[in-house]
Amino acid sequence: KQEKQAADDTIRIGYVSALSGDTALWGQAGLNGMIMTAEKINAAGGVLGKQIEVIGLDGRGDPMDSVNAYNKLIDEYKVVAVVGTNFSSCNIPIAAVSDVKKVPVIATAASNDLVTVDEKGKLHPYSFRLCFIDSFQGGKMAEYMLDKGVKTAAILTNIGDSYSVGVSEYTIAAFKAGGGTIVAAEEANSGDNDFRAQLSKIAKSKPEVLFIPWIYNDVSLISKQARELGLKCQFVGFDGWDSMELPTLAEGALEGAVFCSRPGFSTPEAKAYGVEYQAKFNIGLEAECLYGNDGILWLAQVIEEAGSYDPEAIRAGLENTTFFDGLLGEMENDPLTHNPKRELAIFTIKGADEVFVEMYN
Amino acid sequence: MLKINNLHAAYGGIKALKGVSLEVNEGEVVAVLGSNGAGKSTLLNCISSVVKPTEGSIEFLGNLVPKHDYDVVGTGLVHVPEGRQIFTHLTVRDNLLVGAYLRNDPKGIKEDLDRVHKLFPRLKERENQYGGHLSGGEQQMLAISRGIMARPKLMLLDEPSLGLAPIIVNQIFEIIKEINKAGTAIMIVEQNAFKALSICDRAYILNVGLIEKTGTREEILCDDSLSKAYLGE
Amino acid sequence: MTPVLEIKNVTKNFGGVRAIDDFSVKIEPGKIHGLIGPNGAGKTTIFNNITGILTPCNGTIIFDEKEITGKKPHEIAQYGIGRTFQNIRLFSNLSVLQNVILACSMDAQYNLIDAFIRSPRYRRMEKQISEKAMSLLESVGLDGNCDEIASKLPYGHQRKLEIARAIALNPKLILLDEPAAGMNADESAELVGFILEIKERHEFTVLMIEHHMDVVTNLCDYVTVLNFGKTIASGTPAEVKKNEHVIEAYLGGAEGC
Amino acid sequence: MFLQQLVNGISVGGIYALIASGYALIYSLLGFSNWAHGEVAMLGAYVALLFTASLQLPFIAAAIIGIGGAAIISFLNERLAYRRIRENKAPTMFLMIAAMGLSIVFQNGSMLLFGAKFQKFPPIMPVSSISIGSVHVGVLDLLTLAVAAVALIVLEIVITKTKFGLGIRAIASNTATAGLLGINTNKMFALVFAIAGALAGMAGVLLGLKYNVYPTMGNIGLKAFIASVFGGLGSVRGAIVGAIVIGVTEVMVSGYLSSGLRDLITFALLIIILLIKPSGLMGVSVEEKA
Amino acid sequence: MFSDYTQGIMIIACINMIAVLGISVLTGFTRLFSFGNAGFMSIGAYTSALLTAKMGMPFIPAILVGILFAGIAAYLLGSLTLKLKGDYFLITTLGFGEMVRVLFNYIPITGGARGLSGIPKYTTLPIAVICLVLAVIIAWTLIHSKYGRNFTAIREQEIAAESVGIDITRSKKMAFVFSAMFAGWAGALYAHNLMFLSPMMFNLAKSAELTITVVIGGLGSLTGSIFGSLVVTLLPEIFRSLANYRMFLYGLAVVLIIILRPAGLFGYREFSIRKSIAFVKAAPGTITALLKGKSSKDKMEARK
Ligand SMILES: Nc1ncnc2c1ncn2[C@@H]1O[C@H](COP(=O)(O)OP(=O)(O)OP(=O)(O)O)[C@@H](O)[C@H]1O
Ligand SMILES: Nc1ncnc2c1ncn2[C@@H]1O[C@H](COP(=O)(O)OP(=O)(O)OP(=O)(O)O)[C@@H](O)[C@H]1O
Ligand SMILES: [Mg+2]
Ligand SMILES: [Mg+2]
Repeated sequence: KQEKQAADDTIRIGYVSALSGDTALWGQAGLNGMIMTAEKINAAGGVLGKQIEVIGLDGRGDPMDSVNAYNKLIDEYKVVAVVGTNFSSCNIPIAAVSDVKKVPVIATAASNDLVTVDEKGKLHPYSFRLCFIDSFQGGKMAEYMLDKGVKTAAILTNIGDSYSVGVSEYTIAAFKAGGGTIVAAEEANSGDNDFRAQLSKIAKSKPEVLFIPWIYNDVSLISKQARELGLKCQFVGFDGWDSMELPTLAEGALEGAVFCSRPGFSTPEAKAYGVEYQAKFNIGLEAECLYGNDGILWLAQVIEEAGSYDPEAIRAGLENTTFFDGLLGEMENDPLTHNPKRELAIFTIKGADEVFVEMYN
Repeated sequence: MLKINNLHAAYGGIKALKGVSLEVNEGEVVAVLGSNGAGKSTLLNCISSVVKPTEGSIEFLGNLVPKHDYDVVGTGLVHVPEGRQIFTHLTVRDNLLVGAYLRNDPKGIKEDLDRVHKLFPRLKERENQYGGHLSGGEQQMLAISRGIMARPKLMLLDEPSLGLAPIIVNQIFEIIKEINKAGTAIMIVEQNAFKALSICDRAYILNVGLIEKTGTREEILCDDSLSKAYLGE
Repeated sequence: MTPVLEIKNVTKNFGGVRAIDDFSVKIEPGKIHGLIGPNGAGKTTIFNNITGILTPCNGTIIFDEKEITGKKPHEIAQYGIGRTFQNIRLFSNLSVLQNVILACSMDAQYNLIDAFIRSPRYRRMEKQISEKAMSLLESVGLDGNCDEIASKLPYGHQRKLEIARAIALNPKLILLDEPAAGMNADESAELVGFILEIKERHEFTVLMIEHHMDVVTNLCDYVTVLNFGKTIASGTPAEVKKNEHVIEAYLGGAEGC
Repeated sequence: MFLQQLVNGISVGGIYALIASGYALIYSLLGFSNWAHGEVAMLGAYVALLFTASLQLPFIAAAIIGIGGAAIISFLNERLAYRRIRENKAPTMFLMIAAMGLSIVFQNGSMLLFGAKFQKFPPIMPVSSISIGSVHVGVLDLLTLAVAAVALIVLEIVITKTKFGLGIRAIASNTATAGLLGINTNKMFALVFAIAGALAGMAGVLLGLKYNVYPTMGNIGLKAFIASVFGGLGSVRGAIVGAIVIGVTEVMVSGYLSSGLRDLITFALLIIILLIKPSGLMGVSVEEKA
Repeated sequence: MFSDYTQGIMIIACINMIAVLGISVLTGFTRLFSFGNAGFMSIGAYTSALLTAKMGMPFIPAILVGILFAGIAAYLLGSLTLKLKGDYFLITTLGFGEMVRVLFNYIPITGGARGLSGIPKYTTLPIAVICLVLAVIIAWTLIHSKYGRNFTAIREQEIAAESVGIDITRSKKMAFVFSAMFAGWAGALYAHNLMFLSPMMFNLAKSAELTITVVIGGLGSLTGSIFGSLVVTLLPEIFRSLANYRMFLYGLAVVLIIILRPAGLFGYREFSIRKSIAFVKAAPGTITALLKGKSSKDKMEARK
C-alpha cells in the first residue's frame, strides 16, 4: 500500500462511475473531463501549491460496486473528496456510507432527492451534487408549458430509470396542479428500442405536447418513431437531452422541440471546451464531461478558499458555497438540502442546432 | 487389402492393444473373437480412426488410413459400431441416407435402399419413425443397413448379432455372407463365436490386447482349448 | 398361489403402431419367467409399462395384490419392482459403490433434520446402507471394483452392476432386459449360475427378456412368447421350443444360439 | 388503432425473427444456446458502419462487407472457442457459458474500440414510412420481414431437403457417428456458424438502420433466445413464428394494458405455453426410450 | 483490522458464496439450470428489507421470512415448470427472474426504479462470515445425505434414478427450493449491507453470473463453487483500476477458463489437503504435459 500513499505535494481526488458496461460512455466522459481540467489546474500551479491527482475507479453503475469503489478510494488511495456518480441508485447508498467515512462526495447527474437528504428528511452531511433535482426541473417544465398555453399533454416514462420516473412524477403533478390534463401517461423500459406501441396510443389521444424524460440516445429513437407514426405534437424534454448530437441523431424529427438544461449549455466557454475536448480525446463532448469539470473546479475553489484540503474543511466549504461559476452555469449550494440553486434555461432545436430561448424561473 | 502392423492403443494408462498385427484380403470374411474387454472394439475403432493408435500402422488398399474418422468412409471402409449408435432424432429413412452421405449416385442409393428394405422389411414398415423409438433389435438392423448404404469395400462389424432374435441372427449371418459375395470384404467382431466361425474364412483370437491365435476356420474349430473357451464346450 | 404380478389385457399404441395388443400374463412367485419374441415384439414396452415409464392405453397391471397401472416409476420401484435396461443405464460418472448406494435411498428412513444434526438414526442408517451396498457388490463379485468409475467397467461387469443396483431395492420382482446380450457362451453360462445364486439368496421373482435360448432354457421355469404384442405361445422352455409358431416367428430353423 | 398495433407488433417481431433464425440454426446443430449471437449481429453492424462512414463505400457494398464480417466472426467463435470446448468433450452447457463470456467480451471490446456512442448509418431511404389508410408501415420493417421470410424459406429447404441439412441433423443427433459415416463435422460446424453469422450480420445492419448502432444493441439477442424457445428449440420455423408471436404480444400488451407489465405478461404467456406444449410451439421432442 | 473497503469486499464474497452454493446444489449436483436466482435474491432482499425498514422487525426473523418467501416462490414455480426439460426449464426461470424484477419495479411499496432506501445496516463482516459458515455446513450435509445422493442420481441418469425409487420431481423441487432459499438468504444480507435496493440490481446478468461462477468452480464440487465465487468476486476487483478494460478482461477470463479447464477449476473433486499436496507435487509435470500437448496440437493444426 506504500506506493498508494499520496506524495506530499499532491492532492488526490477520486472519481467513481461506470467506466465499463453499457453506461460507460458517460462515466468515461466524466473522468475525461475531470482529468483534462485537473491538468489545466496543475499547469497553472495547482491548488495550494500542490498538484491534483485524479483517481478514477469503475463502479459499473452497480450500487454495491460503486460503494466499494468509494471505500477503496478513501481506504487505499487516501483521496480527500470524491466526484461521482451519475446514478442516483449508486449515490443513495454512497451517501449513507459517506456519513460514516466522512469524505465528501459530489454526485454529478444523480438527481434523486434522496441523494443528499434521507427519507426521514435528515441531511447527509458529506453528500453534494451538481445537477438539478427531479422535482425542480419536472415542476418547472410543466409550468413552462402551461405558461405557453398548453392544455393537454402526454408523457412517456422510462420506468426502469429512476431519473425518468422521478422527473415524470413531478411533471405530471405540476402539470395537473396548474390546470392541464395529462391525456396519456405511457411507460417503456430501459433497453427498449421500439416504442411504437406506446406512441400509437399517445397519437390516438392527440396531445398538444409529449414530455420525453429520457436520455438523448433514446430520445432520438422515440422522436423518429413518433413522426413515422404520424404523431405531430411538440416534443418537450429535460436535461437528459443535453447533447450536441441530438439534433443529428434525430434526423429532423425533433425540429421545434423544447427542452430545459443548465444555462451553460451553449455558452462560448462550453463550446470552446467541447472543441478542446474533441481534440484531446477524439470523441464528442458529453454533458458528463462538464459535470466532471465543474466537480473538480468546485473542489479546487473550496480548497483554495479554506486553505486546507482536509475532508472536513472541504465539506464545510462545499456546504457554504454561495457562488460557484462552472461550465454548467452559476450555482449556489443550499446548505439545508445540499442541492445546487441554479437557473433553468430553455432551449429549442432548429435544424442541427440547439438554440437558447430564455431563462425560466 | 487391410494390413495392420504392430498396433498399440491405450486409454489413459490402460493398454487396450499391445501389438496387434493382422490382415484382411480382398473378398474375405475375417472374424475377430475374444472375451469381454479383450480389445476387439478398440481394434475396430483404430481402423476407422476413432481411436488414435499409440504405435503401429494401418494400411488400407496400400495407403495409410486417413487421420480423421470422417475421411475414412471415402476410402471404402465403413465401420458399424458397437452399441448401434443410431441417430435417435432422425427418421429411419434419414438414418439410412446418412449412411450414403458421401455417395452421389441417386440411382444406386435408391437401389441400395430397396435392397436393405428387402433384407429387413421391418425397416420399411418403420420408415418414418424416429430411430430412437425403434426396439433394440430394430436399431441393430438399422445400424447394419446404414453400413450397407455406404457400399463399402470393407465393412467392419462390431457384434452385429447383439440383441437380435435367433431367427434374425441366422438371417444376419446369411446377409453378411451375401454382402460378402457381392464383393465386400468383412471383418466381424462377435461374441457369438459359433456363428461367426460358420461364415468366416479366417479368424483371429484376441486376448487382452494380443493376438493369441490365428488360422483358418477349420483350424480354429478343431482347436479344443479354443472351442471350450469361446464356444461353450 | 396368488401371482406376484398379473398383467390383464394391456394394450399400448405409439401413434399408429400397436406395440402391445391385449396382452395378459401371470407371474408366479419364486419363479423365473422368460419373455421372448422377435425384435420389436413389444417385450421392452411391456417392461416399461410395468415400471411406469409408459402408461398402458388399456388394461390393468396388478403387483402384489395392488393395482399399479399408471403409477409413477419411483412409486413402482418402492413397491418392490427392480429392473435393468436393455441399453445399460448406470450412473456413469459415479463409482461402482456409489451406484449401489444411490439405489438404497429407500432404506434411509431419516429426514432433513436428522441429516443436519447427524442424529444417531442418520448415522445408523448411513452405516447400514454402506454395509448393504458392500455386501451386494460382494454377492455379484464386484467388491474388488467398488472405487472404479462405472462407465469404465467392461460390459459384462456393467450388467452385473445393474443387477446389483436393482437388488438394492429389496425387490419382490426383478425385470431383466437381455442380461446376456453381448456375452459369449462361456460368460452366458456363468450368468445363468449367477442369477440362480442371487435369486436364492435374495428371494425374488424374475421376469426376463432374453434372446440367448440356451440361457432361457437353463434358467426359465416358464416362458411366454410374444409376437406383434400378442402372446403366441407359452409353457416350459422345452414346450415352446417345439411350438411351430415359435419356430416360425422366432427361432428359425436352427434352434438355440 | 388495432391494425396499427398489429403492424407495429409484426414489425417488432420481424427483427426478433431475423436474429432468432440464426440462433435456431446453431441450436439445431449443437444443441446449445449461442448467447453471443446478438453480439455477432452488433459486430456486423459496426463493420458495415465502418465501411460506409469512414471509407465512404456505398451502403449496399458496406452492408455486404458487414454481413461477411459477421460470418467470419461467427466462424472464428466456433474455430477458436467452441471447437476446443467440443474437443474437450465438455457438456453442452459449457458452450453456453463460453458464449456468455464471449458476449461480455464483444460488448465491452466494441465499447473500447468504437466507444459507447449511438452511431448512425447515413440515410438510405427517401421515405421511412408509407401510409395505408390510417396505418403507418415502416419501409425498413417491410424489408426486415421480407429478409426474415426469405431466410426462413431458404433455411427450411436447406435443412429438411438437402444433403447438407441431413448432415446437420445427423451431427446434431450424434456427432461421433456422423463422423464415422463420413460427414466432415468440423467443416459442417464452420459452415453453419458462418451461415448463422451472415444471418446475424444481416439482422445487425437492419437493426442499425432502424435503431442506430451501439455496443449493447446485441442485447436484443435475448429476445431472440426467448423467441426460439417459444417456437421450439432448433426449429427455424418455430423460431420465426415465436418471434412474431412475442413481438405482437409485447406490442399489444403495451398498447392495451400496460408497458410496465409488458415483460411480466409476455413471460407469463411464455410459461403458460410451455406448460401446455413443453417443447415449444413447433419443437419436437424425441423422448428417450428406456 | 480490515479497512472498510476490504471488509466490504469480504462481505460481498460471503454473500455471493451463499447464493452460489445454492446454484451449486442445483446445477452442479442436480444438473438443473436457473437464470432466475437473482429473482429469488430480490425476493429475499425486498421482503426482509421491507420488514426491517418499514416495520422495524429485527434482523434475524426478517432474514428468515425473506428466505421463506423465496422458498415459497420457488416451490410454486417449480411445481409448474420442473417437468420441462433443459433450456425450456431454463427459460422459465429466466422469465421468472425478469417477472419478479418487473413486478418490483411496478408495485409502489418497493419504490420502483427509484429504489428502496433507509434499510438499516445490519450485515457486518462477522454476521456475513457466520452466515457463510452456516450455509456451507447446511449445503455440505445436504449433499452428503440421501437427498444429495438423489440429486446426483438425477444428474447422472434420470430414468435409472426413477427406477431405483427416487421421486425425481420431488428431488428436483427440493434442489430448486433449496437454491432459491440460499439466494433469498444472500439477498437479505445484501439488502442490509448496501442499505439500498433497486430492482435493476437483480437482473439477468446477476443470475448468469451465479451460474458462470459454479461452472468455473467445477460442477459437482462445493469447494469448487466456493473457490469459483472467490475468483469471480476478486477478478473484477483486481481489474477495477483498469477501468474500461475491466469487463472485457473478465469476459475473456471466463472464456479462457472454460476452454483451458474444461472441468472447471475443481471438476467433480472436493478440495482436500491430501490431494492438493499431491497436486502441487505433480503440478510441474502437468504443466509441461499441458504445454507439450498444446504445442503438438498446434503443430497438427499447422500441418493441415
Ligand atoms: N473409453 C474408454 N476409456 C477407458 N477404458 C476403456 C474405454 N473403452 C474401452 N476401455 C478399456 O479397454 C479395454 C478394451 O476394451 P474394448 O471395448 O476394446 O473390448 P472388447 O473386446 O470390445 O469388449 P466387449 O466384448 O465388452 O465389447 C477394456 O479393458 C476396457 O475397459
Ligand atoms: N416411443 C415409441 N414410439 C413409436 N414406436 C415405438 C416406441 N417405442 C417402441 N416402439 C415400437 O414398438 C415396438 C415394440 O418395441 P419394443 O422395444 O418393446 O420391442 P422389443 O420386443 O423389446 O424388441 P427387441 O427385442 O428388439 O428389443 C417396436 O416395433 C418399436 O418400433
Ligand atoms: Mg466391444
Ligand atoms: Mg427390447
